[in-house]
Amino acid sequence: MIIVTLRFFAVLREAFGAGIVEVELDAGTTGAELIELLAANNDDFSALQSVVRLAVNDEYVELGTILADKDDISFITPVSGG
Amino acid sequence: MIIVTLRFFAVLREAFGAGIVEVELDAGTTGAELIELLAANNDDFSALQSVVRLAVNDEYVELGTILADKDDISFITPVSGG
Amino acid sequence: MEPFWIDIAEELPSIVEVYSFLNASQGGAVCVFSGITRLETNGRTTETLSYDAHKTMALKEMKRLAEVASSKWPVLRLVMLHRTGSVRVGEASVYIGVATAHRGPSFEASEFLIDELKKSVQIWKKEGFQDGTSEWVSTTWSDEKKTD
Amino acid sequence: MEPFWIDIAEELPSIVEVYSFLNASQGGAVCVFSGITRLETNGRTTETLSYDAHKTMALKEMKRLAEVASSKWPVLRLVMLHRTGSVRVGEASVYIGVATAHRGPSFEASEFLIDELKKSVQIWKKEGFQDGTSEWVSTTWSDEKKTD
Repeated sequence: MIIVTLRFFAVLREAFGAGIVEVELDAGTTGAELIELLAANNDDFSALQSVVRLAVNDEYVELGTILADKDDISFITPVSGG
Repeated sequence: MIIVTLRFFAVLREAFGAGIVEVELDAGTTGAELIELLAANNDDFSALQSVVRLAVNDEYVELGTILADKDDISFITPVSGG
Repeated sequence: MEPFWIDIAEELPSIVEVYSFLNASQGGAVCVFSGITRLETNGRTTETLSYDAHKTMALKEMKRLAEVASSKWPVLRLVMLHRTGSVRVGEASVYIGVATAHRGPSFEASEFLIDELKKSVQIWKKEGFQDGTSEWVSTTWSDEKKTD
Repeated sequence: MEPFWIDIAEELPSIVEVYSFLNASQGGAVCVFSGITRLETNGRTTETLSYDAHKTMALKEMKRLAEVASSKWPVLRLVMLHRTGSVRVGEASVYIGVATAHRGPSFEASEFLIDELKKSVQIWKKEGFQDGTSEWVSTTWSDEKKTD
């Protein structure tokens, strides 16, 4: 098992009711698998699943990336600042 | 004879040593004739004669305009504000 | 002195500080864009905009955009400052400012920076309407130029 | 309230006043251009710029330009403020600001106004160099876009 930190912002922060969550994942879990897991449990996240980008330790990564223990994972929806 | 007010700015103000001058002109004098008159007596004005625009009572006029008593005449060189 | 002043914070610095920083370039031209909470959007009356940010990623992306702008235009000084939290109608949420020697590039670089900020910087906006409702502004990752 | 604030005076209002006026539009976008006395021009070191104006004609022309800008873009509020007299390095001689609902027009209208001001508004600039010499900037009536 690995332990990773999930960071949510804006609409996703509200969807999960928290900005930072620690979760345990099976070793070898990919970004895409993590997204599927979250989407299966949260309708709001599911609605945005197709546009969410994943960042690990503040760098965008491909969804196929295999997650590692202690990864800091951010879920980035389309931005709307300014 | 008519009496008119001449207004000079920037390089022309310095050329004539004054911003406002009252002069007597023959009735029927045109803008172009006034410019010739000034150019004949002032080298700095002469050098700018070809680019000077004339305004009477704050409105640009054609050089052929016949000047009238009490006209307020401005000599406008190419601008450089900002 | 560092020619970029980039920050995300609960409060914006005063506009006087922004201009002090930019004018110290001793260049000839300063263009500052500020995004203001607008009263009316699509016929609805806004009371406040609230901003959330992924601060570390957003700051990194803003620095990257500043570097891109500096490579495209002869930037002397540059500010990119964004608020988080609640911004009432008529208040600024963002200052984008560029000092250059000549005026054209100050406009071009400022417009580039706000356009790009809206496309890629990890900040999100929630509209709070006077009728009591609120919603996160829905956007896409499209690179199309947005209009607000 | 009059949406244009146009003036020529020995002193510019504070930048805070400029923004108070523009932000009161409750639009979404404010673009402010300021022309600053530049330290270096063509390799010479400037100490001060001095401005002379035909104030009545210049104000009338600035109002005309404001009307033109308002006919081309959906301007909510607009400032055109120009100093006369001596303006030291790093100080502003002119503020051009436009508030609009969306950002594109605020940039376009501001750039239009400063471009046109430099072509037609009856104001003149004298450069005072650090070597003690000074000269009125020589320009033409050309409509070519000037670069400074």
